[in-house]
Amino acid sequence: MLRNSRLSLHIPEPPARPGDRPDFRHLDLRPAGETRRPEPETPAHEMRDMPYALVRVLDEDGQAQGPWARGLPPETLRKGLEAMLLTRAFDDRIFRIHRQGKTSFFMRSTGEEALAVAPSLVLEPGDMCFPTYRNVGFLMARDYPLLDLVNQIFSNARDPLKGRQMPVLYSARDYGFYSVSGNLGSRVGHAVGWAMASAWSGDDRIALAYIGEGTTAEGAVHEALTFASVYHAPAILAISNNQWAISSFQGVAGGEETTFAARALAYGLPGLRVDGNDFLAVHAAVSWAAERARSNLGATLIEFVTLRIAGHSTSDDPTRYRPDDEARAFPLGDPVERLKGHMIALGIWTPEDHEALVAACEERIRAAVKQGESIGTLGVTKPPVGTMFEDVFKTPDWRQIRQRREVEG
Amino acid sequence: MLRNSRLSLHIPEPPARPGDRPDFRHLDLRPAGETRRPEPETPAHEMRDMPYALVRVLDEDGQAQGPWARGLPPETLRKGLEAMLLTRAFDDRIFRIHRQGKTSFFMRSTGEEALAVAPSLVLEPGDMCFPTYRNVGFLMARDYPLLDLVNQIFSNARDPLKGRQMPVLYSARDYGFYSVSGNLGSRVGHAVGWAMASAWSGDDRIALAYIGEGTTAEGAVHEALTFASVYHAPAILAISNNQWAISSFQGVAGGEETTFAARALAYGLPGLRVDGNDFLAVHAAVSWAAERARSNLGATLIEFVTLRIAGHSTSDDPTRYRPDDEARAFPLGDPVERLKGHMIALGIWTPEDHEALVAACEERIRAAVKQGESIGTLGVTKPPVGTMFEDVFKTPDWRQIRQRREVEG
Amino acid sequence: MATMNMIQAINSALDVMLDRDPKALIFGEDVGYFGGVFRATDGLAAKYGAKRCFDAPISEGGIIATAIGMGAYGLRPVVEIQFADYILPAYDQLVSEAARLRYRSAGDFWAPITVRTPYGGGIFGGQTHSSSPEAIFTHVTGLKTVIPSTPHDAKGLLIAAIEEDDPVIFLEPKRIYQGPFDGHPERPATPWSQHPASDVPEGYYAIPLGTANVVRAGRAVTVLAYGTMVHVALAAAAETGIDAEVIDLRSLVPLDIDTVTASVRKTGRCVIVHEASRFGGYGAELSALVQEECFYHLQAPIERVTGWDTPYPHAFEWDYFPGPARVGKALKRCVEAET
Amino acid sequence: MATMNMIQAINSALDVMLDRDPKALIFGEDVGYFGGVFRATDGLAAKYGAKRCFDAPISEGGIIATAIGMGAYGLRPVVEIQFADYILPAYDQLVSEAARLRYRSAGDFWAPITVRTPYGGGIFGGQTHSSSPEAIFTHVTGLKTVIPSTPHDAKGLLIAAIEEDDPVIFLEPKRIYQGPFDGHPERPATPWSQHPASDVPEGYYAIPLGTANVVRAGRAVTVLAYGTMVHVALAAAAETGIDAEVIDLRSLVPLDIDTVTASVRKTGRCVIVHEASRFGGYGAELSALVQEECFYHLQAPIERVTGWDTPYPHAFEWDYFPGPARVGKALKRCVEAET
Ligand SMILES: Cc1ncc(C[n+]2csc(CCOP(=O)(O)OP(=O)(O)O)c2C)c(N)n1
Ligand SMILES: Cc1ncc(C[n+]2csc(CCOP(=O)(O)OP(=O)(O)O)c2C)c(N)n1
Ligand SMILES: [Mg+2]
Ligand SMILES: [Mg+2]
Repeated sequence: MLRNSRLSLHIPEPPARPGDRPDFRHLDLRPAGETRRPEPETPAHEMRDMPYALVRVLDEDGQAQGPWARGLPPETLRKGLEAMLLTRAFDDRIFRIHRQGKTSFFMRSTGEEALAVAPSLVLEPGDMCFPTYRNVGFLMARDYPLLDLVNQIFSNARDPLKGRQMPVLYSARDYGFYSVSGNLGSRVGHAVGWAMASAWSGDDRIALAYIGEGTTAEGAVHEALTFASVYHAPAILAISNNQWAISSFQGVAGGEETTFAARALAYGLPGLRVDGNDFLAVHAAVSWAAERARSNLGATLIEFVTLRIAGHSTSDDPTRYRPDDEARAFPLGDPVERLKGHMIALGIWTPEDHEALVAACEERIRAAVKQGESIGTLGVTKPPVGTMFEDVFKTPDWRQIRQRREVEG
Repeated sequence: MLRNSRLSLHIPEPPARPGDRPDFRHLDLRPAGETRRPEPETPAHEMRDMPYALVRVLDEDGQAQGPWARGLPPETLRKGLEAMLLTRAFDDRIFRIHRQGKTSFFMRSTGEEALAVAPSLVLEPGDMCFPTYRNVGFLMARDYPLLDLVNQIFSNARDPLKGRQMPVLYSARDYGFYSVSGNLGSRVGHAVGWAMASAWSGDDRIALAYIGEGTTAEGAVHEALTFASVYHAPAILAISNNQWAISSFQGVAGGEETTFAARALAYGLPGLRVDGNDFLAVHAAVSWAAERARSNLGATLIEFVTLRIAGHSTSDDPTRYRPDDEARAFPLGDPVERLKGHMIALGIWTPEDHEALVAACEERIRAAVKQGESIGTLGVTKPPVGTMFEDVFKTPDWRQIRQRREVEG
Repeated sequence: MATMNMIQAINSALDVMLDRDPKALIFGEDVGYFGGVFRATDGLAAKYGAKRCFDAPISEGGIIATAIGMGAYGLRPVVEIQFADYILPAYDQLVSEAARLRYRSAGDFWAPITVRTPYGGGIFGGQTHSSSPEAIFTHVTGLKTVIPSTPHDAKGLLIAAIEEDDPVIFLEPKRIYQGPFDGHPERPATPWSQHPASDVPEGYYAIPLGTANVVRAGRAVTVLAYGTMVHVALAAAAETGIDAEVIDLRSLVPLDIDTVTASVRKTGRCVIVHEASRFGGYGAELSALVQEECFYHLQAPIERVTGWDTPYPHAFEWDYFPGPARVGKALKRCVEAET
Repeated sequence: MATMNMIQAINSALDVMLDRDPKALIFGEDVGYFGGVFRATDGLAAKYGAKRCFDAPISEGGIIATAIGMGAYGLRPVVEIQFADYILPAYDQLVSEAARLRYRSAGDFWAPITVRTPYGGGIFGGQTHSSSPEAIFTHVTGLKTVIPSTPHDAKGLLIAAIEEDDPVIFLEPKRIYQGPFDGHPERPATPWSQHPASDVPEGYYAIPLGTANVVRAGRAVTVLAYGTMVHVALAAAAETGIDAEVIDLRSLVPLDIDTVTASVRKTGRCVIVHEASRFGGYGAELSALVQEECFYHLQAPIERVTGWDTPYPHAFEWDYFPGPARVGKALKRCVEAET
């Protein structure tokens, strides 16, 4: 008989706080190449071990290992590296621009570039990504015009979103990038509905939705997974477990008890746990899930293990709640460095190539920002004021018409 | 390469519709006694097989089998049988009373009596059950006054809920029975919060929440499970998988893809799949989970496999959507008959005892209904009209005061 | 033309739209094989196949989210929420997503969804099957809200709602599914067949959203109502003999402000009737608007006759419901008020 | 007495209540170790331990449900929703559960919870960090809704809210966390320290819910406002030189109807100001009530100055925000209107 007479409440605490040494022992890592790769057509119930494993391809020496190494063409690697570098250059530049008061807000994805960039190269033009605010890499990999990003961030006269959204909450239908919103988790269900609509229509388009590990706690995520499971939606649901949700460590979302990939088991879906800083592993896992989806085998849930290196946003001060050298201590390293190392190991890349590419990316961002600035930073220019009454409905009703008149004077 | 060129949408269909032969092959049954019983202190991750097994104790011959057979005292068996019979007599009587127009609505739990009655005998007085509309057996096992139930159903002048609730939506704090509401799934989180409060307070009280398998799709259920997992709430979350949610078979809630007990794995919780028509298995499983909870080992999720024998409610006509002889074909039988058979096999019960008990239960119900009728059926008597303005707030504000005055004239 | 009750008219609208628009589809709890707990989708799965009309998990948030995603893809989903009381778990989806998608994406994406749901009391549904939540939708910029009061309007308005490229909340007054209800529960129920508005064309027709219907012309006082309360208002006018002009708003958003203000300017008096609880109800907006637009024409205080500021209590159905006696009293007070 | 800004005053109220009531506890997203994204719970976890103030999963519905369960057990939970925009996933819990638990169980159970959440615009938060959702709560029978406009009131009202045995939605106007804001973004920000209401007692005091505050006595017109808009209304009065009586409602439910009606009966004119979008906003109820209670005293149409009927657009912050110019115009129109 175990029973105590008095209960007590368990309140999760992260392994390290400011001043402590970073501690990632809970990650339960495996060497690259160790985790099996079931054939994509394997029934989900024969893969119940997968959420507890870890799909990794790149080893410490930059070599691709094991069954998930699929031999990507050099162009794909180069394109991926470039998009990651572009993302990083963009993040750094806009972060500084924000400090100058030229916009209201910004969020970086530093350290998580691979998990947005690689899937962008896996998905096809007709597919749709349902991103979070931390997935701009997806657009970078698809050559979305940098100037449009900058204009959105400045909410200026040429902002493609007409000044209506906070920075980072992009929308780019033509690039397969669904409207981001500040609300967490509320668009995963749209991804599932969108994917169901594709299947319903007899099309072959698939959806990819992202959420953070903190967001997995939202009821909307469960509802989306339920629909994905019940109707076999051709969708991929990606969880970026970057260890933090603002100041809350992943244990507050349930990460002390099991992996986030194990959420898949609740729905009879395949669940993969993947090294999110390993471009090749991300690419391979998403390709595998995409193949299942396109083969009418339904949805896959993927947890990407990664680290949010930067603060949550420009409003955040991470030194208040976490050790400041986590990035250095993180055992999965940096996705850019790892892909670079692999390409060098393959002999298709040199440190000089890399430096040149970094410089080129920085220059492209600098030029785009400059051009955006000339159009106007926040508050300097903006779309005509009357446009704020448009798109509430397809056709404004008398309220928007009257109010617009009042504003336009 | 698997990939099809065209997708199609999977829309779940039950194995049998009216006119078809009932089909329960999907249940994946195991013989009684076969499933292992881990010690209650076993870490959850060592019990990941349990959601796919089936805890059963009573075999076809009424014998208790295997490690979950715990040798309950005869008084417990007798009490359980009586509460189940009382529930059934009550359900039948009120169902008929509703046909006579004496109340507005009613719901029966026929076939599911064991899963409400046995846990009621496991829980202690300070514990709290967060029931659904199908758990009146819990109150029957605790000798809740039958007249109070009847008065609630008639919304008459002595209705303990003052005429405010539809029939069946009881509340009985002193009996450890939380306020039922029509909304599905929205009180599981209360159970978790209540259990957390007990642990927070250093008390030893635990909570038991019920939902139907259809209700598992609600986001609120996921949120509750997340909190239960994160804070190790001393709670038991019971899913009555009675195969139907009004007209939707359990596949519409995800039951085609995996078991409902497997939801536990998403949260790193232990999950048990239990024969819900086996009084001994229900008792043993809930005792096991209660021991974990009281030992500060947190929450357990239990799926009870059972069958909704009656229609969903008095508003329902199940012949429209399911074969009418499902009850006979259901491989887990009838909980009353099975417990009766066991007691007879044990030699502590006879068919004559049984008949006498059935008659006694019916008589008690008849008497209570008669007494309730003499107080008043729906619309014949009711609490004073002004009371409808009470309990909106602890103290009415000017609106309720003015409006009450207007009504009282 | 056929004689239809409101459920049949709704069923017919759905039938017409499934037939006309290959991108239209229906889903919701129990709407597939079974045809819905109120039978609104009866026969549609059999006629068009499960793909066009199927059961959904019990997950109102999931239903709306799925519909939005499908709408963004290019389909035209019509979903049922089994009772309006149970739409609340989907409130975030409706407000933060459906209502704002077009705006925030600057027209990149939109949500052409229709959400049908039975609402209102009068059926002894207690606090969880009786509520009238229109005000929590009408306040939300980006949602349209429609409430029919007859079979004829139900069909025409539902077709218009489905054709809308904006999200529409279509609230169905379940008390009058089978027949008009004048607020006298003690009298025998009348079926729709005895009411002219049960003459419903079998094919396609649409009643544009934003057009109110003057169901009784009058000079003494304007009554603004919708849903079940239109019939109660008419009964109150008849019983008091007051020459009321009764306006059935039909669409709460967009509101037919011109019809409302023209009438009040004519009568100089206004009574607003709804079943939802009073404080902050849709009637408050109507009152504020009428006051703003017609201040100099008003000869008496605008009155609101509504449900009380309590939940809807099971045993007190007819004490809560704003029946013809209460409406009649307000009409009298209003026409007798001195300027 | 200490000088506090609004965040400090809120922090102080929480501190006082954790100290006084051993059953009080705080949880919410990021409120524990970190002290909240707006720092309202700064230092409380350190002072009282994680048990009294801890982080919750990102699950607003789960937060409210957990709080209700704890409240039913006998604790007194005070939860934070990080932004009012994100309270919507918990709307069902608030409306169907918290607001109705006492009523439906005939007093068996109740939900003594306080839900704090920053709301409103003026901070370039765009459509997901700016909304003013008060009207979706004030319509709900069984919820109380409170909005402070100064540090002093924030502390006294929050203490009263926590002590309530009914659920209270405590909306914090985040634009004025650091200083009063008169609606002139072009002027340098003033800190609270220059405002008398930043004098805040360090210990316990409660301001009873349901008492409005006449922050400026006047005879020409009554202005009804709350939160940030109180300061804007005062600025508009000063700038127009109109002798406005400005009433800070402080508690929307329960509403201090007597103070409101007494003032309007005196001035004969009324302007209602809020930041939420107009249609169906709380201002509609105020307008309806004032009209009902003061019809014969009204000398001009009641005006509403509010946010537009659009989402809150990022770049158009100051076009959307109902600033002193718009309020001033309405005041002029109102006092100049002929009877
Ligand atoms: C519904 C909702 N609740 C709360 C917030 C406030 N919020 C913004 S980001 C964030 C943390 C998200 O963490 P996670 O999901 O792990 O994503 P990450 O930022 O780490 O990428 C929170 C709580 C929000 N935006 N939406
Ligand atoms: C939030 C909500 N959605 C929908 C309903 C309507 N409804 C009442 S019971 C029911 C079926 C519930 O099925 P299940 O959870 O399996 O429980 P069972 O009735 O089988 O015991 C539905 C859909 C409701 N009451 N609440
Ligand atoms: Mg994160
Ligand atoms: Mg069921």
